[in-house]
Amino acid sequence: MTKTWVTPGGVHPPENKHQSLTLPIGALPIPEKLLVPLNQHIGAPANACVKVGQKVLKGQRIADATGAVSVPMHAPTSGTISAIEDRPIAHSSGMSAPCIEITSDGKDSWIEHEGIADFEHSNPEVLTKIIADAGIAGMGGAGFPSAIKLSPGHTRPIDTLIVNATECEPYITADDSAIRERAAEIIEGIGILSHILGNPSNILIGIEDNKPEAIAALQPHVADSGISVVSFPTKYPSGGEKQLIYILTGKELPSGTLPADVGMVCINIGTTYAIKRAVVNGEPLISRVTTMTGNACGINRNYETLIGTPVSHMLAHSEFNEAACSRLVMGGPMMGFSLTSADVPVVKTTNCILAPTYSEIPEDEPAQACIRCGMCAEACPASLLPQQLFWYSQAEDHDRLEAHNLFDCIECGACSYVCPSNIPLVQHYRHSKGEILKAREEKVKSDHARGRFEFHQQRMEQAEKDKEAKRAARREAAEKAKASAATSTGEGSAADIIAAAQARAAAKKVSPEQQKAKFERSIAGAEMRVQMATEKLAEAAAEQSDEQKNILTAALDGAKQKLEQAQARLADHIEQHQELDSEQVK
Amino acid sequence: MQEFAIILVSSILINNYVLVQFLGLCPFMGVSNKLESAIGMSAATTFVLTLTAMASYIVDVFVLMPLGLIYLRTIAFILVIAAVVQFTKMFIEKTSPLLYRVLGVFLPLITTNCAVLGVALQNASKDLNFMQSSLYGFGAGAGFSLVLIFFSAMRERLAAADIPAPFEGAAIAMITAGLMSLAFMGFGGLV
Amino acid sequence: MIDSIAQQPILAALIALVGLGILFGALLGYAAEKFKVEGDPIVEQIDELLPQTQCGQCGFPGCKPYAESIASGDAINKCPPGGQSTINAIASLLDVPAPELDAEHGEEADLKTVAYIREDECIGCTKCIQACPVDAILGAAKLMHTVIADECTGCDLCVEPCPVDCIDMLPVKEGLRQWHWPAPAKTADLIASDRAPHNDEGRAA
Amino acid sequence: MILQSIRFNAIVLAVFALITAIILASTDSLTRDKIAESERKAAQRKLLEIIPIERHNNDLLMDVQPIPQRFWAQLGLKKGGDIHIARRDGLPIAAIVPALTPDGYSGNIAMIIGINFDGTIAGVRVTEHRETPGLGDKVDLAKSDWILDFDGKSLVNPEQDGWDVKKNGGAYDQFTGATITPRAVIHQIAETLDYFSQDSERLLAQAAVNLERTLESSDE
Amino acid sequence: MAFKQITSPHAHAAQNTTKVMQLVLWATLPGLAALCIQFGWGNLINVVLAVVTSVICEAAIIKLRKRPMAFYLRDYSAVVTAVLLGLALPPLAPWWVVVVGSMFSIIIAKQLYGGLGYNPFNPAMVGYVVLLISFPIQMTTWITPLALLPEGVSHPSLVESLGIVFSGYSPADGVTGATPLDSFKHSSGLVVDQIYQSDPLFSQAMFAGVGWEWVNLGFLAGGIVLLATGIFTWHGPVAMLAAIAVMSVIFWDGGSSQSPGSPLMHLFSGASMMGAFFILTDPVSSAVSNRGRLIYGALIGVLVYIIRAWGNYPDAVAFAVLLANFAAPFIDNYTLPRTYGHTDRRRATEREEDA
Amino acid sequence: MSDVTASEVVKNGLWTNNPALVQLLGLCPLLAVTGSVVNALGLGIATLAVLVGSNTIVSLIRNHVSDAVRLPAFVIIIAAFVTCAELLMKAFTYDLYQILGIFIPLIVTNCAILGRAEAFASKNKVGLAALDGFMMGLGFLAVLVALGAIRELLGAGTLFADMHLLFGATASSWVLQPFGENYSFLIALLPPGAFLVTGFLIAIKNAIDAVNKRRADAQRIAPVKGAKRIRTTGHIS
Ligand SMILES: Cc1cc2nc3c(=O)[nH]c(=O)nc-3n(C[C@H](O)[C@H](O)[C@H](O)COP(=O)(O)O)c2cc1C
Ligand SMILES: Cc1cc2nc3c(=O)[nH]c(=O)nc-3n(C[C@H](O)[C@H](O)[C@H](O)COP(=O)(O)O)c2cc1C
Ligand SMILES: Cc1cc2nc3c(=O)[nH]c(=O)nc-3n(C[C@H](O)[C@H](O)[C@H](O)COP(=O)(O)O)c2cc1C
Ligand SMILES: Cc1cc2nc3c(=O)[nH]c(=O)nc-3n(C[C@H](O)[C@H](O)[C@H](O)CO)c2cc1C
Ligand code: SF4
Ligand code: SF4
Ligand code: SF4
Ligand code: SF4
Ligand code: FES
Repeated sequence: MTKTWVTPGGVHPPENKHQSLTLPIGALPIPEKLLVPLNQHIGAPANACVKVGQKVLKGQRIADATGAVSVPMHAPTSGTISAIEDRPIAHSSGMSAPCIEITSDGKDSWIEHEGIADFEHSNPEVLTKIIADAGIAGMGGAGFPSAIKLSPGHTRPIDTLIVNATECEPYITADDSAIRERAAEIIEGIGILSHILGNPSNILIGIEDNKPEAIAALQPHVADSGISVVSFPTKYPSGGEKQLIYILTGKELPSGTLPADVGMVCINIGTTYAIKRAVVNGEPLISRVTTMTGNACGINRNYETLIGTPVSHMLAHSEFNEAACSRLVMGGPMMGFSLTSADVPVVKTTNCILAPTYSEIPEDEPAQACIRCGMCAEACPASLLPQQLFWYSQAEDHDRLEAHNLFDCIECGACSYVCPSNIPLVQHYRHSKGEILKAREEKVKSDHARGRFEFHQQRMEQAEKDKEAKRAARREAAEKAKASAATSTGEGSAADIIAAAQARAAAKKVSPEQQKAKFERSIAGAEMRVQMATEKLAEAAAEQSDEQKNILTAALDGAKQKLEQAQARLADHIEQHQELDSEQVK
Repeated sequence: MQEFAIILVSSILINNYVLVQFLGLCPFMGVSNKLESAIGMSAATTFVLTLTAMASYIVDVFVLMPLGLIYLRTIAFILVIAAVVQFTKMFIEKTSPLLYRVLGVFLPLITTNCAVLGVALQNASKDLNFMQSSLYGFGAGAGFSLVLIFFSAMRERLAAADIPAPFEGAAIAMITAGLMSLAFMGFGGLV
Repeated sequence: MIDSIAQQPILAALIALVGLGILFGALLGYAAEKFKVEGDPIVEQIDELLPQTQCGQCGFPGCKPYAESIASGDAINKCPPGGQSTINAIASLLDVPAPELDAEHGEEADLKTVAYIREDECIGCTKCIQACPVDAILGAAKLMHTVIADECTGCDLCVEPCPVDCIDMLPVKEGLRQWHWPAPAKTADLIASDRAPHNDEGRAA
Repeated sequence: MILQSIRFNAIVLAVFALITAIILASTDSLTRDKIAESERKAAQRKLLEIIPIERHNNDLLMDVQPIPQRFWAQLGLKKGGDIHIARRDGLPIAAIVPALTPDGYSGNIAMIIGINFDGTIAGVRVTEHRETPGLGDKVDLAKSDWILDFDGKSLVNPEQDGWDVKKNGGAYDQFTGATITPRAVIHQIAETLDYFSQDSERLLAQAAVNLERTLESSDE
Repeated sequence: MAFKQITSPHAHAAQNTTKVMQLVLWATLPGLAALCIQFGWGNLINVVLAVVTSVICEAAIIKLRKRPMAFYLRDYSAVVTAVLLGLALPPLAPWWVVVVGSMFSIIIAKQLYGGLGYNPFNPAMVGYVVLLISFPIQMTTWITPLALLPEGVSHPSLVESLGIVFSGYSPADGVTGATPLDSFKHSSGLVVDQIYQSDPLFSQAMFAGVGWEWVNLGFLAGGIVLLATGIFTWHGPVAMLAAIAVMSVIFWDGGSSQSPGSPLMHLFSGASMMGAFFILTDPVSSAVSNRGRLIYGALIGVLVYIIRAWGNYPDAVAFAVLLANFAAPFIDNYTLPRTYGHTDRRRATEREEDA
Repeated sequence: MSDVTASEVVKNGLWTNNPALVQLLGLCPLLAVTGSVVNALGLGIATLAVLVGSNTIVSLIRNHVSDAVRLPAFVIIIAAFVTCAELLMKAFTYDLYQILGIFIPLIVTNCAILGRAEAFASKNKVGLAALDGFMMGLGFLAVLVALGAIRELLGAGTLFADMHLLFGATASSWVLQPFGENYSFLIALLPPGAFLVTGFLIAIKNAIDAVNKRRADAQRIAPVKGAKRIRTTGHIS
């Protein structure tokens, strides 16, 4: 029995895990159409590398990773690309984002692939590359690209590998059933990880004590492998990365740091399975275990689900009763988000589809006033004061929110769960976090705008001064001319007029040097614009917004033209003057 | 020793200048929106109060009384207060620019804080000695600070309350102050 | 000496008050010279809070001048782009009650907008470039112009000068990255009727 | 520069001070007598309530004798005090004795007790107290007539045991809900009467001396 | 297929505010029963009268504010306030005393701040203190406990009680008397043992004061039930009772004539237990964090003792609670718990320096 | 500032910018001495007199003092007036003086007075300044008396008691006692009552203002939105 530590707070919602564990992991028929969102996780969206109408094979790469924090996408089955366009995706906002639609050909034929059987002798970097190319993103939570977690360059060596098999959310049994049926492969995956990380001294599989079968399934495989299976009392949210680290090691992750900073890596147990498949079998991540549960479904069980399977397809094969369903949740009842449409596809982080009835999860009661009873503070695993956060969130007092460590809230929902007044606390926090981040962003922007405005003002002032100087020069010239005209001729109005006109012309005629300087200035200006536009364009390219790119390309062209023009004019000018000069010399 | 303790308890709690004697209410209402400013105001007021209590004692005993000019107390004390405030301002500015940035804006306000003049006048009419006068001054300041700081913390909390429209702002602040002074009545009879 | 003065009430009063007056006047005179008021840091702080849209809706040529005006006592409710949140922030900074936005200066927009030039209509007259306070428009005479969306503050100062009306203020598209949860509805607004929403078990049947 | 500023400002303020001083000093000299008169009247009023102007013809405020220190404790006085003597045509008829009881509900109750030289009470007034409004403050004449019950009473009327509230078997009413305040007052009055019985002769003697002295000084 | 967009978490515990309030109401029953047994029908009448007035006031204000009435009335908070006020008032107080107190509680102390959850001061205690200050006679007329009634006299029957409350008859002789704390306070000059012997309130008691000890035990029992059901944490009540005990031990003074009384007497007299478990636990107006509640409770305990021992008021729970309410927001600013991942506790006024 | 009209000054003082209810100045006497109408009236009249006097003089000398000594000079002027008032009250209404006690000299620090001197009198002509002083004083007096009346009525059940302190012996009979002899509701007379009643007065004023505003809004044509915009980038050629 390894020592475990106890986190503060936490709640014990009814587990409801037995329903989906009666049957083994099943498989669904291949849906007619699969929808692979390019934006599956926190990082940058992937970049489609196929065209509409193109035929693809199962496991074929259909989108490339862009930028550092990004993973590629693969075709979950063989078929034809039937669309690349915006579709509603699995996101709390219910918004649409670019997706690749594949119309299945029903053959499900694999692209050629090959794994490395003896990974022990491979270079960790090669393995990491394989994991990256297999499109593996964390399957336990935020969907962070796993390869990055594993890649070297950590500030300190990794001495602890934590495998997260907690699955503390009610209803979800994806990890549990995967362990029961695939323990050997999972352990092999952990072996790969251990190899990549340079054999960390501690390898811990953290699992709640409500999964005795899973623990039993793991035990035979970990015997003298250096891996310990640590079980601890069931409590939500033990599975949170920070909480799990504390439970298993007694160390807290300092606020604002990553596990890697304290020499740890925490990875979901489903992810280890995917890593094994990728390295040993050469299969990219195109399917995952997803729990289909809730009383609005006649069949509750786990499925090996292809990424891109529309939720409606899963429901259709689970005796779904829409009328009875109070809400459709992707994820568990504590952290999952509601889906506004059943057409959204399963993604790499989808561990559960929950379709509860009204009696299971009734509609939310309207919130009553917070009575500051403190039940939320008792439940908070991060030792925050949720009621104060809520209060200041209502008052929109951002300073106080930050002083109360709003950003250490892991949004676990334990506080809302216990709140007797039914206050949607987590939504308040999410809103406030969003507002604060937005305000920070706007602050940066407005500082930038201030700089630009000040620069603009300076420029205008300078221009005004130049103009004023010019005007003064002109006036002077005119006066001089007048004076000379008056003294020289004295009579004869025609002569006067001519002289005045000449003087004006002389005044207007800027000296060649001035003229040249002006041209040079405009060239410098144009050059600056070109440079600016180029930079913007590069940035936009990185961010993949086509519309903006088009605009900017046009702008760049314009700026370039202007530059050319200016240069041409300068050249003309110089030529002329050389002519003039030579004439004068003559 | 006990006498000093009694003076302090009496001036801070039982005869609290703000809630019981009704002195210094304008800054109490005006500078209690933010805890930070309340703390600054408190520090500045306590300092000035103590100093004025001392200075006005000196003026009273060594100038006004011998000359038989008791009726000039008001005008003499107000001059003393203005001078002390000015002096404090200069002094702080010179010695601690940081403190000056915090307290500076509050200093001029103190001139018209009637608690300051009130303490000077009360001390004079009570025939206290120098030590007692200074203690009363300090106690008055401490009492003022105590309620001002607590009050501002409370007002900050009220910022998110669902107060009926006509009562928002000054009205609810008054009512809160009323309930506070209700609570302070509990100290009656302590000494 | 003191006694003899005390005998003369008027004289005594004169001496006491004039003495204090001189002392005090001297002190203040000294202070007035010694501690002249320097630059006002409050202006910077106010300017920090203003949105820097530089749109001139407040009646001042830019945010900084308005900040200066506020520091010297102007109303704080004249900046529509900043809206109520900016007013609140300034009110909190200055410790004054927060007024509502003065409608004479415009209304707070729900959506942030940026300028967009319909390029095929643009005749390249450069007027918009001159109008833009933050140099966010690119282009050259007789050539098509374009707005760098990232730089545009949405002040819409370029719209009016355009002779061919080819500039639109388009709302900034909110993407997944910008989206965040809205604040939950207030209960008082939520329940229109006296009855709380029922638990519709019936629908399950 | 600094000197100039100092001088200028000093002069301005001094001018102000000058003008105000003149105005104030003249107002003061105009109102001084009137104020003194008012103050005197106010101070006299309580005394006059006990021994009305018809009964005496001396200046109560001026005709005082200090209380000997050995009686301070009995009268509850910490710093001693003065007894005012009322006379009619030079003859002492009554004394007004200050007394204080610490046994009030909330702290000290100060009073003055007028005692005729025959040992009966001429009148009692509470001058200072902090008793609960609505309860104990009925000892104040402004709130209730209770205090008038003592007029004409003496150490023998009622008897010794009678100097208590009815609840404790005495002769005087308590107030509804408040026994402590009246009890304290009653006890202190009894104490004061007791003191007077011990000290009245000395007072009379001293009064005669005082009278002589004043006559002498007025003769001069 | 379209579904609602609802924020997580989707599951909720069964607890709700209405149930919390109802539980508090149930928990007052032992105390109420003890009061009725010891002092007759008076408190029951108080409670009923206060509840009726409070609910009417609450409904009227909600109506004025054009808010949904049933929704707000359903939270039972006005009833809790009323019941606690009714329990605190002296039995057989005239009806208008109860009505004025309830109106003050609900309208001024609660609804002016926006109703449930927003009031910075404990409404029931505001009502109580206003009454105590305004009507000292009515508020200090207590009933003699059952055991001390003179031979042949009993507490008025329900009908008689109603008559007393509504038409102002005065109770029969011997039925009113002082409370132990009151009695103790005014037996100056006697050493404690003498008081215990001479005053039947103490001499016939088991350990604190006749009748009152039962009432306090009643509230203690109810309070322990609430503690066990997790309605509040132990911090506030324990801190308060401990502070009272410590203070009375320190100043026990060997039972001399200066002694303000024994710890047992202070813990089981007056409103000590009711205060500890029902009043200072009012979540709305107390400090929020556990550490804050420790300070808050201790502050109340100390203040109760100080005012009892040296102040004007024999029982000081109401004042102490209001004073601590006043300090609570300030306490809150400095008693934040240490958040996961931070080495230090933060102050609420701290600004982000590096942001 | 010089563009204010006399009618605006009147309205400002009495309602819109009432020193007690809106500016929250002069609170100490406002709360401390309003236990009865007579006290309120006494202090209110004294304050009014001082306000008119100081505003007038300040306005007269406004161009002759330097910035450095402006405040102290004003303070001296105010203090002089207050001392005069104090001496006069002492001489002629001694009992009232005793009751109002320290609050007479404290008129000096009544923020409303210095506030008006600073904000108005030092910037306006004598006539207007005097009017402003009068109106502000009247506004203050009105609130004082209203508070005094409410508190006296609620607390002691009387109205116009002890008026002889101010108006001589005949006034003793003015007292009204609508609730009968034994009525008392002490809280209204004690400090908490002062705060609470003031709070309610402010709320009532707010409510009236809100109704007026709604009515005015319904009638007025909305101002041109964004009418006051200017160009930040100068002329466009
Ligand atoms: C913005 C962001 C950046 C991250 N950067 C790293 C990183 O550089 N190295 C790393 O090992 N993990 C990194 N992580 C992964 C986290 O350590 C964590 O495992 C991941 O967020 C999953 O968290 P969850 O599912 O508990 O929410 C990052 C996560 C986020 C959200
Ligand atoms: C409240 C909360 C509960 C979580 N519960 C689990 C869990 O039960 N199992 C799990 O694997 N990850 C859970 N996570 C996500 C983990 O924090 C962490 O992101 C994940 O284990 C990292 O592994 P991955 O990168 O392979 O997904 C939870 C996160 C939060 C915030
Ligand atoms: C708030 C309060 C104020 C009191 N004020 C007084 C008071 O001023 N005078 C007094 O004699 N008793 C006062 N009492 C004491 C009680 O009324 C006490 O019960 C009574 O004096 C005891 O007398 P009894 O023998 O008539 O019951 C006060 C009690 C309380 C609670
Ligand atoms: C444990 C507990 C104690 C309470 N104590 C009080 C109390 O002392 N006084 C009161 O008015 N309301 C009390 N309430 C009810 C409720 O919190 C009160 O009405 C709110 O203060 C009104 O906003 C209590 C509620 C609970 C749950
Ligand atoms: S649990 Fe709910 S009602 Fe209780 S303090 Fe927390 S937010 Fe408020
Ligand atoms: S959601 Fe945040 S505040 Fe609420 S319990 Fe979880 S960590 Fe704590
Ligand atoms: S209205 Fe606001 S954003 Fe526009 S210029 Fe003025 S301060 Fe800046
Ligand atoms: S003002 Fe209009 S037409 Fe002129 S350059 Fe700008 S966009 Fe083109
Ligand atoms: S009148 Fe303003 S502080 Fe007292």
